[in-house]
Amino acid sequence: MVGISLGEQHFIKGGIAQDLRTDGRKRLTYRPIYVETGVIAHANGSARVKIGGTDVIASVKAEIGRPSSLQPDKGKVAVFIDCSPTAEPTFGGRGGEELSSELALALQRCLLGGKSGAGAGINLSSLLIKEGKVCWDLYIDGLVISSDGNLLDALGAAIKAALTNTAIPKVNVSAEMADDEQPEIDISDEEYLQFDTSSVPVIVTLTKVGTHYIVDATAEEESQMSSAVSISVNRVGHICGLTKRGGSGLDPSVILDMISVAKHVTETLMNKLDSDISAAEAREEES
Amino acid sequence: MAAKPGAATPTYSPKLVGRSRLPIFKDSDLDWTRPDGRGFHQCRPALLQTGAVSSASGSAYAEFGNTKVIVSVFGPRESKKAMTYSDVGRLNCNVSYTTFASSTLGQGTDHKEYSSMLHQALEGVIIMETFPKTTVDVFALVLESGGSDLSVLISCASLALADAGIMMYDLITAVSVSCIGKSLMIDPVTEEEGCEDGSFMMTCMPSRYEITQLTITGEWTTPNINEAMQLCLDACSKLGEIMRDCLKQSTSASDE
Amino acid sequence: MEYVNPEGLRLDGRRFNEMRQIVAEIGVVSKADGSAVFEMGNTKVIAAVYGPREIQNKSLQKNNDHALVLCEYSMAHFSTGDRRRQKNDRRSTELSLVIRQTMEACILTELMPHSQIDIFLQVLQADGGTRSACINAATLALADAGIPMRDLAVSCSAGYLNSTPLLDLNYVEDSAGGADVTVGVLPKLDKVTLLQMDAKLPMETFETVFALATEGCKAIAERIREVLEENTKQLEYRRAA
Amino acid sequence: MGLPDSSQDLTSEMEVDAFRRIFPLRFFERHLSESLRPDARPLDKARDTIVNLGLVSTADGSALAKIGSTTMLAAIRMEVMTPSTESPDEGCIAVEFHMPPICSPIVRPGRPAEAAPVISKRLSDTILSSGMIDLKELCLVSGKAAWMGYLDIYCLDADGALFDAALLSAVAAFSNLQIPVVALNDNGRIVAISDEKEQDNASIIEEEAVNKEKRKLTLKNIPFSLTCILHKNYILADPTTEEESIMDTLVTVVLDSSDQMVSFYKSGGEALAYSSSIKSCVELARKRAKELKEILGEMDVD
Repeated sequence: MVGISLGEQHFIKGGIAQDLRTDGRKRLTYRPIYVETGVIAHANGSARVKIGGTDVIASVKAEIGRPSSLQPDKGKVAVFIDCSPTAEPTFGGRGGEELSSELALALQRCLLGGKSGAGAGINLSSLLIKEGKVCWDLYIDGLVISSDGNLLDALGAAIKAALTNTAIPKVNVSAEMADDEQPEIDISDEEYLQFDTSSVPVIVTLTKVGTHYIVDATAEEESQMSSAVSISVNRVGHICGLTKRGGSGLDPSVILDMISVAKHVTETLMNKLDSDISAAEAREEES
Repeated sequence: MAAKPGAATPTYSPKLVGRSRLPIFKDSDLDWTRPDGRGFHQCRPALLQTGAVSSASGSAYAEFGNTKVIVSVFGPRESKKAMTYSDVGRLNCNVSYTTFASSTLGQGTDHKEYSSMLHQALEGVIIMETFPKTTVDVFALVLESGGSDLSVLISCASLALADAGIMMYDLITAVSVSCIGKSLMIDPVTEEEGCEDGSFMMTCMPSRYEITQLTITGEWTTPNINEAMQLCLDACSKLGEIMRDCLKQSTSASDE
Repeated sequence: MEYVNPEGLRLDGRRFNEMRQIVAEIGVVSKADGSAVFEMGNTKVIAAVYGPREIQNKSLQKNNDHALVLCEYSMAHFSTGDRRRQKNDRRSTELSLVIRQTMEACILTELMPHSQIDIFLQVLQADGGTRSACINAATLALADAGIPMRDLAVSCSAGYLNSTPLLDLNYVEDSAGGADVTVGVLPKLDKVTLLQMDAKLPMETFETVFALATEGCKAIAERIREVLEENTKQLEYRRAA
Repeated sequence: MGLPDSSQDLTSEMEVDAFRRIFPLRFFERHLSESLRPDARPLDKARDTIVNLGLVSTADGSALAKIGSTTMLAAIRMEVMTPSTESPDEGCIAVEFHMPPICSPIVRPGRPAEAAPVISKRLSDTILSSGMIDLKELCLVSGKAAWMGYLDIYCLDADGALFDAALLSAVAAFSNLQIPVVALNDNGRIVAISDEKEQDNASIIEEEAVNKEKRKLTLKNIPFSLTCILHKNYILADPTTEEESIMDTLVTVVLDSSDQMVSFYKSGGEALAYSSSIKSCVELARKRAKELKEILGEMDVD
C-alpha cells in the first residue's frame, strides 16, 4: 500500500471532522452496495458483494459429516477466509494468512453465537440429519478479490447473501439400523431445503478516526484509524458479537455510544441488504 | 510425537457411563450456586507471582482457581534476520497448552487464536518506541485450563512485561463474564463456559480507565452489556490493585 | 465412455471445434494497476497486475537491464467440486512458473529496468483449461495496466478423445485421460510461446490437434482484441464526458 | 560475591560482571582453584532440591521438581489401549519431554529445541530399562485392555541439569499416580466409575469392575541421576546452564535405589574421562541418590 502524505492525512481527518469525507459521503453513509447471488456453479450457495472498491465472494458448500460427540444433536459450520493476492500484493505467499484468520475468527464469533448456540445466525440443529450419526457440515468460504477497506462488513453481507442463496438437498435416512452402524442415506436431487436467514446478523464496523467514528471506511481512512469496533446485530436489535481492533484504548462510555450508533445504522442496512439480496435472487432465477 | 513407543495404537480415556451432562443451570432454579460455590459476581481467588522463570527477562505465574499459566518475556532482543528496519519495536506473542491442560482435549498445541488475541490486547499498552529495531517476545504456557484462560493469560502477561521492565502506559487487566440464561457470572470456570449463552471478555487499563480489547459472542441486549461492562470494570480495577501489590512486593523483596 | 455421440456432439452439446462461451471484463480490481476477469464456460479466472514498481525483495534482483516478472497462481477453496486446502502445492508452483515464462516472453522487459511486475491469478471456478484461461486473463490485465508487450499472448487447449480432436476441453473431458495439448501463441508474430502435452499421440494426429488449438488461439485473440478496443472506446467516451 | 584477589585488578562489581562475560572460562577457573563456584557452592554439591506432588488436577499423577532454578512439571494421564499381541498382558508407558518457549531464551515457537527429543529418548530408555515399573501391573483384561500411561514432562525453567530434574519429576509423578477405578461394559470398552455412582448401583458394577479401587503402582529400583561436568581435574556436580555452556564435558550417571548402575552417559566434550574421574562421578551420584531418596521419602509420608 502506498504511503499517505501528511497533507492527505490532514485532509482525510479534517473531512471526517466536518462530516464530509473525501469521497463526498457523510460519516454514517455507506458506499453503493452491489449484491449478486449464485456466482459459483459448484457451490450449494454463493454470493458476490461489492462495496465501493471492496469486492468479496462467499460460497457455502454442504458435505455429509458426523456430529461431534459433544454435540450429537447439531451440525457443524466452519468459516474460512482467504485473502487473494489480487487484492493486495502483500497477501502473496503466506502474507495474507494473518488477516485471513483474524477475519475468519471475527466472522465465526458473529455468526455462530455463544457455546450453547444462543444468538447463532445459523440454526445448527437444522443441519442435523440423524442424531449422533449424520449431519451436514457447512463450509463457508470467503474470498477477498479486491480490498478497499471494510472487509469484515462486506464478508458478513456476502455470507448472509450466500446463505440465503443456499439450497441443501433433502436427505432421507433409511429406517432402523443397529446402534453402531452408519445409516444409509439417500440424497435427493429434486427436493431442496432453503435456509431461514432472517436471524443472520449484519455486521457494522465503526472506525474511529480522531474523535469521530465512521461506517464503511475506505483503506485510506482505515490507515488513519486509532481503533475500530465491529458489531453484529440481528433483526431484533440484539448484539450477537463484537470485536475490537486497533490497540488504542477507548473510554467505556464511548464503546456504549458506538453500540447504540451501530444498532441504529444496522436497521437501515439490514433492510437495504434484504431487498438487495431478494432482488439478486430474483435476477438469478430469471437468467 | 515420534518418540512415543506404541503411538500407533489408538487409545481412549475411560468416560463416565450413562451420565448425560446435566444442564448446570436452569432458568427457574434461582437458588442455584456455581460449581465452585462462588456468588455470581465473585471472582476466583487469584495468586500472582513474578519471577517464575529465572532465564527470562521477566516472568509471572498466575493461578485463578484451577487455571494456571506461566508467561515469560524475553528481550528486547534482536529481531529475526528477515525483518526489515523498523523505528518502533515489535511484539511477538505465542500461547501454547500442555498436553494435560484440560481433561477433554488430549493434545498440547500452539493456540494461534489466543496468540493473536494476546498480541492485540498488549500492543496498545506497550510503548513500542522505547525499543526500536528489536523484538519483545511474550511466550505463555497454560499449565492447566480451568476457564477464563485468555483473560488470565492477558493479566499475567502484563505482569510479566512489568517484571521485565518493558515500558507500558499502564497495567493491563482482563476479566471475562459469562451469560447463562438471565444471569451474568464473572470469571467463569470451564463447565460454565461450556454451556454459556454468551461470553464477554474485556481488557482494560485500570488507571487510565480505558478499554483496550473487547470481544462479545452470543446474543446480548444493551442493558446486559451495560451490566457486564460495569462488572468487568469493577473487577478490573480490583485486579489491577492486586497486580500492583504483587509488583511492589517483588521489588521490595529484591531490594533487601 | 462416449465423449462424442454419433451426431458429433460432445457431452455439453458442443461440436468438436466449438469453444465454450467466453466472457471477459477489464478493471475488476479497483486498486490494481491492471486487472481482468476471463471466463470460458464454467472456468473463471481473475488476474491482477501490480507494477512496474520498485523491486520489493532485493534478493530477487538479478538482472538490472530487465524488469522482473513475478507470478502467483492460487485457487479458491470453492473453485473445484471438492474443497482443497493446500495453497502452495506443486501444481500451483508449476502453473505459476509456466504462466510467468509465457508472459515474460511477451512483455518488453528491457524497457523497464530496475522494476518488478507482479501478476496474481486467482481461480474462482475450475472446469478444465485453467492454464489457458490464466494466460488470457493475464494478457488482458497486462494490457489494462498499460505494460508494453510484443503482442497479445493467448492460449487455448485441444484434446483427442474417441478418435476425434476436440477444442477447449472441459473438466470431464480433461480428466478422461486422453491427450491434452495446451498451446500459447503470439498471434500477430505467429509464434508459439507455449506448448504442453501429456499423453501419447501419433505425429499426424498431434498435428491436427495442434492446428485445432492454434485456430482456437486465433479466435480468442480476436475476442480479446475486441474487449480491449471496447474498453478503450469507453475510456475515450468517459474522457469526452 | 567477589573474587578472592579481586581487590587488585577488579575494583567494582560492575567490572566483575564484565570479566565474567568476556572471559567466562578464566572467571570460572579462578573460582575452581579456590574450590568454590560462583553461586557459592562447593564443587561436589548439588543445588537445593524441592519436590511437590499432585499439582495438576486434570492428570492422574503429577509432580513438580525444582533443582536450583531448573523447574520441571511432570504429569501422567492414563488411557486405555488394546495391548499388542506379543505382550498381551502388559501396559505401556509413553514418555515425552517438552521444552516450551517460556523455559529458555534459546527456544522459539515453531522451532523446538534440539535437546528436547534427545532428553525424551534418554528418559524413556532410563525409565523402562530401570525396571521401576512392572508393565504387567498396567494390565486390565489380558489381551483386551491395558493402561497406556502418557507421561509428559514440561520444562518450565531451564537452568542446567535438565535430565536430572526431568527424571526426578517423572519418578515423583509415578509415586503420585493413582490408577482410576474402571469397569468393563457390555461393548467391551472400559468405562470410568465415579465414586457416588458406585454406591448407587454397586451390585451391577461389582462383578464388572476390573479395577475396584484407586491404587498406586509399586515402584522398585527407583532411578536417580546426577550430571557432572568434567573440566581439567575438577568435577562439578549439578551444573547450571552457564557452567554447561562454558565447560562442555558432561557425564550423567543414573543409579537405582539399590545402588546399581542403570545408565551412564557421556557426550563428547574435550576432557577425556579417566576411570578415576568416572569412579568419583559414580561416588557423587551415590551420595546424591541417597539425598534424593530422602527427599522423595518425605513426600511419601504426606
